[in-house]
Amino acid sequence: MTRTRFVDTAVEALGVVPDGATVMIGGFGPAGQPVELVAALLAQGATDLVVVSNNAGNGEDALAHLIALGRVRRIMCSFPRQADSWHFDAAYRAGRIELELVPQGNLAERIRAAGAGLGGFFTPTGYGTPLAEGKETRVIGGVPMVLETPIHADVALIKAHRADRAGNLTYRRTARNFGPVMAAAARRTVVQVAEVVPAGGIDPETVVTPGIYVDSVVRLDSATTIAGTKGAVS
Amino acid sequence: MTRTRFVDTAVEALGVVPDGATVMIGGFGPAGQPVELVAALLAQGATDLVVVSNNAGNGEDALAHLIALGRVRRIMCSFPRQADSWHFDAAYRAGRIELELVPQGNLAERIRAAGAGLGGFFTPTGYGTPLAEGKETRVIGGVPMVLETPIHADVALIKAHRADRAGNLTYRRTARNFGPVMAAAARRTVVQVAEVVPAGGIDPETVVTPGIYVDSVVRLDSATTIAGTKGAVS
Amino acid sequence: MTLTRQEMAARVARDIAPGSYVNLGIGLPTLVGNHLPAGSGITLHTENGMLGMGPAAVGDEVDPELINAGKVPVTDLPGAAYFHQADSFAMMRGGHIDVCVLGAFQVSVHGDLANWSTGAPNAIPAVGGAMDLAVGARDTWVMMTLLAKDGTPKLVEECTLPLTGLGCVSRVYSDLAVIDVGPHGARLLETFGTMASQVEDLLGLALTTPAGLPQP
Amino acid sequence: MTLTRQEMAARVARDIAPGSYVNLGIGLPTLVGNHLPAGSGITLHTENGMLGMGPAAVGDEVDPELINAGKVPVTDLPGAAYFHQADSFAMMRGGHIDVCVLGAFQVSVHGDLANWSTGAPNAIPAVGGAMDLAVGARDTWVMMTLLAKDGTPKLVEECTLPLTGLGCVSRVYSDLAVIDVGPHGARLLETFGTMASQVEDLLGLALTTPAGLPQP
Repeated sequence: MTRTRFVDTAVEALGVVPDGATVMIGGFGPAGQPVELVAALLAQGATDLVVVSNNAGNGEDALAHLIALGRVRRIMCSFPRQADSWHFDAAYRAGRIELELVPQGNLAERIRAAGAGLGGFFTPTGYGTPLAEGKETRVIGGVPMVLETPIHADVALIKAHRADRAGNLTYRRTARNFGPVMAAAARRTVVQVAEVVPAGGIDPETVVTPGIYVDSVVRLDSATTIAGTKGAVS
Repeated sequence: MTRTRFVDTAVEALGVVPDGATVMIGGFGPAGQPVELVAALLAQGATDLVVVSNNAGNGEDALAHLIALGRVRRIMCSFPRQADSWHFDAAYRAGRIELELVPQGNLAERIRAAGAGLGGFFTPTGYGTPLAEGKETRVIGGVPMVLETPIHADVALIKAHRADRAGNLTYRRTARNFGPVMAAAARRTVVQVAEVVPAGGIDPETVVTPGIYVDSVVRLDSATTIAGTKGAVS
Repeated sequence: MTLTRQEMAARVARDIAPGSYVNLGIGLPTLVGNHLPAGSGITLHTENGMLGMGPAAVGDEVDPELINAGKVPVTDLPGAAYFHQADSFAMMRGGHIDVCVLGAFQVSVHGDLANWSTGAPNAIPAVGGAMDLAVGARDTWVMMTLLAKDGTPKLVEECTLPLTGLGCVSRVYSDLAVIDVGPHGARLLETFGTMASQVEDLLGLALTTPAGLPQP
Repeated sequence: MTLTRQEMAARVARDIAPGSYVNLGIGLPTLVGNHLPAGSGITLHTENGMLGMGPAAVGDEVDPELINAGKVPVTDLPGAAYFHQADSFAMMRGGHIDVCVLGAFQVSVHGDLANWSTGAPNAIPAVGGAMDLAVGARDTWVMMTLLAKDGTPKLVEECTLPLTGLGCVSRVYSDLAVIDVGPHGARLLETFGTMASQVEDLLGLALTTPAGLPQP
């Protein structure tokens, strides 16, 4: 039908990510983390990566390992520090990873701006704080604002809940988080889902990410487990 | 439950619109036109209005009459000229109405920016054309862009399909058009729907406009007619 | 023979890759929809808020809440999706649509487009989504007769009518020829029922004409 | 008596108007949720993407895909809605949330807020949604003990820690007092188990103290 490819494994879905690529990774905490796709990226071998993600790895997950192995040159995220972010913490303290700390709403809006073909936007968030240092500012309607720029990516790794054969996606609950904006901001979007249905199997009124933003889809049993049985995620 | 008021008539839903108010009116062609709410505005009497709407009235509809009566000082829209826009055409030729012509995507994005609390954005649309004359420009990533500003409103008049008692809305097909962005950009949002269901009667995954953006709702049989029986709109 | 409107539409359709996402402008470009091969997996976008637009609605299919950008009742196909105006134009502006086919009053050899205003002093202006469509798609093609009804060329050195966008058009499909336009000027790709030199004469322009171009 | 954490939460809850849309920050402010009266029609927003958040999930309710901004499993109430991050922060930044209650390291008498970084040289930075929440809501309130564990005042003339936002806080709810802050400086509204002069002494600040303020 459309261009979206449906494949059998996370490795096939991921395809080749070149060294130096910018990779967006969906998820907020455990919700919406494309665990198996990030594991495929770990296996695939790309290095010198720029990662855009709300967090910077938890415990021994694949993103944490990518960082521990020195394969992430730079990370843009809002909340790297967590109780179990020891691999990021160590890399950061050793100066082995660059961090661009971005307020969460600016992160989401900058990613959206990329997908929407905008060149930047003025936002009140962050004005007067260390995170706006060196950025262009102006007062608009009496409110001081900061100019923020779009964040594009080469590849986005997303976890959704259901895909139809046209590539349309729906999500589950707060696992939606960064998926829809990242899917639109990347040149290539790779999605893991729990369920695949025929084209038309998703009510067109309820599509969250239209198939135009989706390049490859893999259905994963683990995703089914995560979505279907409660408490299955560590 | 929440603050959204459910009332019995379009007039009650509309409430008082002061002279000089900026009023957004949803709809693209016949789809999503809040016909009865605009009629209530006509009856209510406000004048010196600024109207933000994709079109500028059709035939003898209420918006056309507002314009014919000289009650619209200024209109911001993308497509005023239509086969049956004679009231607008006459007012415009006579210099009785100011027109700010805005490319449709810029109109939508400027309305979204208002709802999202942004101060403006750079867009490639319109660069080098008469509609960008006098606007700030800059080249971003090799692409010349224009700075566009948010469009706020005092009141938005929207037609949706279904509301739950928490004020959440869904739309029907291409009648969704400007509803979601206008609902967020106005200080007060007034909605006509074909159907009202209890809170929880809309799957939370499928809500298009959350109730936080909805101030008053009226269920109208005519809306039911428009949505339910085909071809009922002139 | 020069091409009819339907033949022009078929010629455009032939160049759209299977699986493409396509927006067809109001008027002449709408005809392209009739010539997309079944099973091509081409998905139509309409900027008033949907992907997966089907053919014009007939009879009982007509629903005033399901229309295209020209306000004509249409249908939706399995796998369709609805979205609001900001999302729809984000999709367009963000470069996600592969091909947009537009009508035009004038196109310049550099790819400038004029298709929203005749510039008549007493005209009521209306732009709609024209400017967004012109700059948004990966490829913006124009489909038009090469000459206006009064015989004036519509492919010109510089547009004289109010612009829709600068350097946004990459190719012109016309009744007489297919011509690439852009930073390096106009390049003739194909002619219909006429010779390259005749096209140049009609336009009053010198066109790059590849050696291998078939002549009638 | 000075207020306990739960009493502070109850005091904040009392000032939230029925029907309000509210975001409760991670930590102390989360307790406010326990004190919202049934039938108040107050709707909770969590910036990771929902309105209509219910209480923490217990037992079988736990779903790793339904969490709050503190990554704690929660529930949803009838009338809830899910949305993505850009829409969620548009809702916050656009001034649609009536009240946001945040914790703080320092608040200045002008309403400046410092709540994301202790400024320790070796600390791993993390900001999350703090800066967006601080500037977005119609009213941003801070809920904190008035003194740090080492006895230093947390309401100060000028913040010394890295800022979260400028002039964004309108009121501070603490264990010892409720104090308005803003362009005209700090104004004492209410004290708990202490006198106005004692609060001033502890803070080393002169506070505007309305004549009618009840003294213990």
